[in-house]
Amino acid sequence: MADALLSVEDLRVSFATEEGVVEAVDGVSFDLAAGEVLAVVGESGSGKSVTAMTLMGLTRSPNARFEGTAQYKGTELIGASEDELRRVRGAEIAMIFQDPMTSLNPVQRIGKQIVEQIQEHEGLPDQQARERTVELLERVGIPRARERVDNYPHEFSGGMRQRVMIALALSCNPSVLIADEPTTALDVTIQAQILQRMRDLREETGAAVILVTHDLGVVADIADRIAVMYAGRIVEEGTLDQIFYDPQHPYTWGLLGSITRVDKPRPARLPAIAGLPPSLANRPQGCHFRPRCPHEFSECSKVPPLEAHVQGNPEHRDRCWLSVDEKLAKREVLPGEIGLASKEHAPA
Amino acid sequence: MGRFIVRRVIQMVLVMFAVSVLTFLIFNVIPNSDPAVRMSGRQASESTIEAIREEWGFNDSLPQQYITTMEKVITGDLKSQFTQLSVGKEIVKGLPRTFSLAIGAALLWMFVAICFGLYSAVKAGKFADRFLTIIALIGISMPVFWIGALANYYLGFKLGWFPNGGYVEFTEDPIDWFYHLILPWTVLAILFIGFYSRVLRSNVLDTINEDYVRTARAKGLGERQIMIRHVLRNSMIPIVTLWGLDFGAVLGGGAILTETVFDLQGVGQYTAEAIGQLDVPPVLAVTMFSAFFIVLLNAVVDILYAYLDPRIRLQ
Amino acid sequence: MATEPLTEQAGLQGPAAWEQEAEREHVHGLGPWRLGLRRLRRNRVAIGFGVLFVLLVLSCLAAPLWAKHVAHTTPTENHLSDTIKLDGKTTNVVGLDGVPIGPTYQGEFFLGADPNGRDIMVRLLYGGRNSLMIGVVAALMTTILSVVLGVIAGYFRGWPDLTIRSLLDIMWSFPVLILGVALGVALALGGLQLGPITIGGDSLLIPIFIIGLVYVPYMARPVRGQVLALREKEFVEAARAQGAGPLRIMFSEVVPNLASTILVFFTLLIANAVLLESALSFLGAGVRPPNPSWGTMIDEGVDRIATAPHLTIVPGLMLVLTVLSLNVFGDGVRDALDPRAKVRLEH
Amino acid sequence: MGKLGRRALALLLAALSMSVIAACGGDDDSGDSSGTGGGGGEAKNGGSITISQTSQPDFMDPALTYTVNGIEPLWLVYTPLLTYPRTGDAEKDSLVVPGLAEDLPTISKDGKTYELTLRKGLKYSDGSPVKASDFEHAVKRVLNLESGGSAFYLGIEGAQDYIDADKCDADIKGIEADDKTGTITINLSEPDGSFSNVLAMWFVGLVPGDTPCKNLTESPPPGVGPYKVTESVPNRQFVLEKNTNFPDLGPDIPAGHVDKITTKIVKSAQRQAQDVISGELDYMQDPPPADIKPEVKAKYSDRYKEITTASTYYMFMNNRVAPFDKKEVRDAVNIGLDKPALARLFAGEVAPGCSFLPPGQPGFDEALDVDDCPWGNPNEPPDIEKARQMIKDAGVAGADVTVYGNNDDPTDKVTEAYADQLTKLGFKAKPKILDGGVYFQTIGSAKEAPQTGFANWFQDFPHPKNFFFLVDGKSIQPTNNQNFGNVDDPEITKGIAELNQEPEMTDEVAAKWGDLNKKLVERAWIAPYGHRKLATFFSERMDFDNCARFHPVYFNDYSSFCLK
Repeated sequence: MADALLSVEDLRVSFATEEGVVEAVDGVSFDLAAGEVLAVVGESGSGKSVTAMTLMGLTRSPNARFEGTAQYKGTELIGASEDELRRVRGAEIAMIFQDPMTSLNPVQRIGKQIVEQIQEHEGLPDQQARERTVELLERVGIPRARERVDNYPHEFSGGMRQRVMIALALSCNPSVLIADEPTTALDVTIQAQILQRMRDLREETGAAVILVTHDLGVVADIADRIAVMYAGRIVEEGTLDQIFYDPQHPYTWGLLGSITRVDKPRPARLPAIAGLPPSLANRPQGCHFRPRCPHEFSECSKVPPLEAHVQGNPEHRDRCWLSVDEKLAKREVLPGEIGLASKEHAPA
Repeated sequence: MGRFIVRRVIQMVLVMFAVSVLTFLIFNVIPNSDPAVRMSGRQASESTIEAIREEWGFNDSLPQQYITTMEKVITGDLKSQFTQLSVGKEIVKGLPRTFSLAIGAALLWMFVAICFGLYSAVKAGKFADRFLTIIALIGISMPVFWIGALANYYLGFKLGWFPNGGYVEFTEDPIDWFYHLILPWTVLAILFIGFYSRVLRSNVLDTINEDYVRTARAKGLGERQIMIRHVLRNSMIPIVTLWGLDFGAVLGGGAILTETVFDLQGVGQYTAEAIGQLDVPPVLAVTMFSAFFIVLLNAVVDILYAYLDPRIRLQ
Repeated sequence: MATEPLTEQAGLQGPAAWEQEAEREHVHGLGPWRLGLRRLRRNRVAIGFGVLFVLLVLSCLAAPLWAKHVAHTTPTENHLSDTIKLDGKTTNVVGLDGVPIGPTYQGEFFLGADPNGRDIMVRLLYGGRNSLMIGVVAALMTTILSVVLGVIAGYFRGWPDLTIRSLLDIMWSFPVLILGVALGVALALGGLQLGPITIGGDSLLIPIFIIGLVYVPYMARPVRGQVLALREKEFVEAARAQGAGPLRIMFSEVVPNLASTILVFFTLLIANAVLLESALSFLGAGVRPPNPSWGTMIDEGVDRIATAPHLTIVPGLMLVLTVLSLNVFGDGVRDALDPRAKVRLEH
Repeated sequence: MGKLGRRALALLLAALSMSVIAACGGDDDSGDSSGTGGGGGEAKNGGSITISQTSQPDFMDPALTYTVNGIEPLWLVYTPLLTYPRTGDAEKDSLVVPGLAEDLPTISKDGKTYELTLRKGLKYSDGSPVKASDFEHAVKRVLNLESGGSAFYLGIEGAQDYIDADKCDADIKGIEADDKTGTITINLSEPDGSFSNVLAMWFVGLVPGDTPCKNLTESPPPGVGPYKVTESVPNRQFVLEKNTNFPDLGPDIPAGHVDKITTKIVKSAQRQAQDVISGELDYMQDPPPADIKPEVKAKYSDRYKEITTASTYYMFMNNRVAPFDKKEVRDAVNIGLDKPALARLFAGEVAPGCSFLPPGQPGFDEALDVDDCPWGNPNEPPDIEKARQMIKDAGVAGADVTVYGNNDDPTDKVTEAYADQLTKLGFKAKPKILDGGVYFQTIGSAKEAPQTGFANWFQDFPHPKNFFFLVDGKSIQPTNNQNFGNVDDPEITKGIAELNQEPEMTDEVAAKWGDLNKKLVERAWIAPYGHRKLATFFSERMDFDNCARFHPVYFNDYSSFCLK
């Protein structure tokens, strides 16, 4: 896709640890178009956060090694110098972090933290930068922004702080916004508000968004496309509808199964994916999901390619050796079928 | 704020009371030696000794003696048993010296420790870091009086680069004052440099991994700005509090060894001599004075702390 | 005490900082020990200094062997009027103007003599025994007191905690060195009589007692913090649910989990106790003559620094090596076990 | 430096005082025997010098001071009725001469009444006139302030009543002074052969009659002397300046040479020696420490000398406590005591000897001290085997012995060496080192009952009485005992009592004191091992040859100091 805003190709990140070399990100590729919302979904340890951090050049361990490319508007991000990255960070690609409680400097006034970024990239005089900051805070829905701009982070609630983070991220009108689990640390009602706010802002600014989360439910009404990651690899990728209504990979089934749905009676026990994610250091050969997959067969000892399997949907790709029919059959006999829609809802 | 001050004053009084009682007990209960006999000289007659006992109140009960002594402390009337000089005046005389030693050393150790600690943290795991770590550990492993005596003799007397101890009043000759204090400052600072640079290094390393530093990086700030505005400032907070406490302790006569080795004749050396002579009043006064400074600096540190870290409010 | 609300919040002031860090600290089970050992083994520098410490201890323990078979003297025997043969020449051990002989690098007076004509090498080894003994026993005393106080305060909370914390706070505000020296001087004069027990003025127990007491607040507070965190852990809850009494919980559940903290503190405490001993001895409030210790030897040596610098330099170097080896090793142990407990002691 | 309470020599001599030197010992290493201004030149007048002391004088008040640090400067500020000449001739300088009195006292037959007359027209340094009654006031201050010197004046009739009255202006019955005629009459309750010496002590240097009865360290009163104190900041410095009102008291009591003497308190003796070497200080009151001395002797011998003082260093042996209750044991210790070894610990600053009376005291016998010493020549190694055998024969081998000593340098080392020597003689000896400030009081307590240990005495004045009270059976008391060994030889005790009655020190009396000394030594009541030497060390700019006058009673004489 030549018109992609951000194009990631075969990204690999590995860490040398005491237990040996760990491949945290193992050949991830995706494209992001302008204005699009891409959700990257997976359990913790699946490599989704590392991927997001790596794009910003924030994976700073001296033991890390990077391979592959990530082009932003033709600029290579992987291996770029600190100076090049600095120009991109905040200004072109901005990031919202998981924990708003710890992501703001506790001893600086929030206004100053935002002004700092504006001045870094745009060199505005103090007064103007401050005005912009107040506007931003108002835009993300902070009441009495003009007074609160001089408050310290601890004087805000969690949800308000995340709004501050969003204002901070948007302060230089970035083209790409990476949100790393932006709502995980917040309680449910606040989550909804924050997501709503992000959706509105995307409409207003037209920024592309990479939303990193472990919760498929969160992405249901904001994402355009979804990439499901497991143990460092993308195991399934497709549009929101494709993933939600026609999931191909057994791992995706599991994720979907763990969503509590309000439109169905609550089952006695929420189905969970059996077993634990593999330790990054000793992952199984072939399909990484193999040990936990109820449908494992001999073919699974080989690495499955990320390919389109569903007829007529070339952008819906997955890594599973099962044929489409087999998947269909097995998917339907899953107990409880929570999170899975029946076929008639599936798009043609 | 008002409540804070009241609490601190109560604490100060409590601690000073405890210190004074303990000091009083140490010298009046343990040694089994009669202070009147000590004071009377070698050839005194029994009547002279009895007169001294009467005059100084050694015949009173211990609690009564304590009360009498404390009355003298409060009215500034306390006298050394050994020299019969006013204890208050002697402390006041020693204070500028002790203060000169403390302030210079404190600034020195703070400055050097910041440089060492920051550099060590930035180079964590590299050769420079390991080298500085060993240097810091050597610093905290050296007895102050040993390195002081060696420096004083070799650098001061043998090579003549520095004065061989002693003190010159600042008002008399500021340059000579500075010159006389270089060695004592350095020697006193060595231990603290070792300790502070270790603490700062680990604080910086902790802070570098804080989420808000990642945020700062994500904002596109330069490495220098990040280090100074976000990392250093936050790592310094605990150091500043330690600094206040140590400064208080040194000011309150805690630099006994350095003062003695370099013959600075400050409060510490005065105390050392008084202890040797089992001279209760000066020791009593200095321990109280010292506790006073420690508690006072504690309070100052808390105020400073609240200023540096807005999450804290004085209660 | 009045400082509490502040320090609790800030968690960064004085010992309260470590207390809080310890509270935050992840509690190790058995696994981390093996991991720690492996990490420690990889830290060559720490292991090297650990070995050095063991060698220093062994050589000090071997003091009688050297004294008897090599130097043929005792640590207190004077040789004021003696002469020895040096390169075929007969030399006074102590000159007529009182200047003692320097290092001979032969069996007798290997490192020279002091003004009393005593063999420095022999005194150095015996002095090391005293210094190390005081260091280890004092550190042990501090550790036991701190653990007992910390566990009681942290486990029972309420008034025992309040009492113990107030006590520690007061100790914390004490001019420690001044009082230590005062106590040492006063006790040296008359000794101490505690009911039927009489401790002589020259007993090593006196410096041990002073040093052991002085460092208690530095260790008891972090221990208390850790116990506070531990008592909320599942395994303690479980033990409580099974009806275990507080004593059993404390000693079979809580204390073993403090092991890594205790180990790190103990190492560093020895180092600091040895240093403090030297400071007390230097001020005349530690080991009493003619017993040697490194501190008293430095003290005696400083008076002769111009004519016989080895009297000052040699015991000082031994002291630095010992303390350094303990500090480096302790540092390595801490890194390996990572219990973030920061030991900070004054001199 | 370093150790707490380690006062330098000056304070070590704490309760002491000074020396006479009649014949200057005889074994004076420095070769400079007289210390007089005999360098062939003239002493230059004028200029200021800076000197140093290790410790603050105990008091800067003549009635109170009792340490060298205070006496050395103050005896030049406060002249008593009687005094000692300052001529440089040691023999002459140890004889009492009239000071502010016109003449030596007229002593009544029974030796109890002393009559003196004040010189006419005397003025204090502040210009006010000196009155006869000022003498009584000076004595009152000594008694009222519980001075360490009050013991000397208790023999004056009514002195005890005066103390008991506890009022400064109460009357002392035994002193009558007439301001008009200047006559002063003193009545003693018992004759005291040393009372002229007592009248010459600095304690009773005259001060104005309105001087308050309190410690005046911070503002010393005016006096009559070659110098006056113009500044006194305790623990920092004090300044002596020439007293322009100093009257002419005759050629033997001269005025000073330099105009101003600033004395700095420098706690480190090493630093003082280094500063004298480098010229930052002109003179140090303490001898250079053992550490610096070899260098001083080697390089600066042209401005350094040592002189033996009238002092005795000895080991006391408590004959009321085992094992020293046996004479054979005390004999054995005297035989086995390694005196040359102990002298090394003083870095040669002790002249080995075995006489109790030191050189300079009437009755001193040089032969007894060295060549005819009954225990063997003190300059040679002892017969340890013989002593060991004697202790074995006495059946006390292996007995526990605690050896007392204090932490002044080098007393601690001496104590340790002595303990080791006793161990070599067959005892199990252990040193017990106490702080110098409490040492003598502790060993003077009957409760403590010390077995043996370090002791010394520097003369207060040149009269054997001043030494013999240390071994007088009558002076034994339960606390503050100065007779540490509880020596109570009936013959000696009786002899002391008789000789104390002698009003004049004739040759015959001196010989009788000498006999007592011999008996004391031969009967091994104590174990003397030598006499202390003191040193004079000047900076380069001082005129060492003409101006380093050493006084037998008061050591270095500041009034002789001059610049080149």
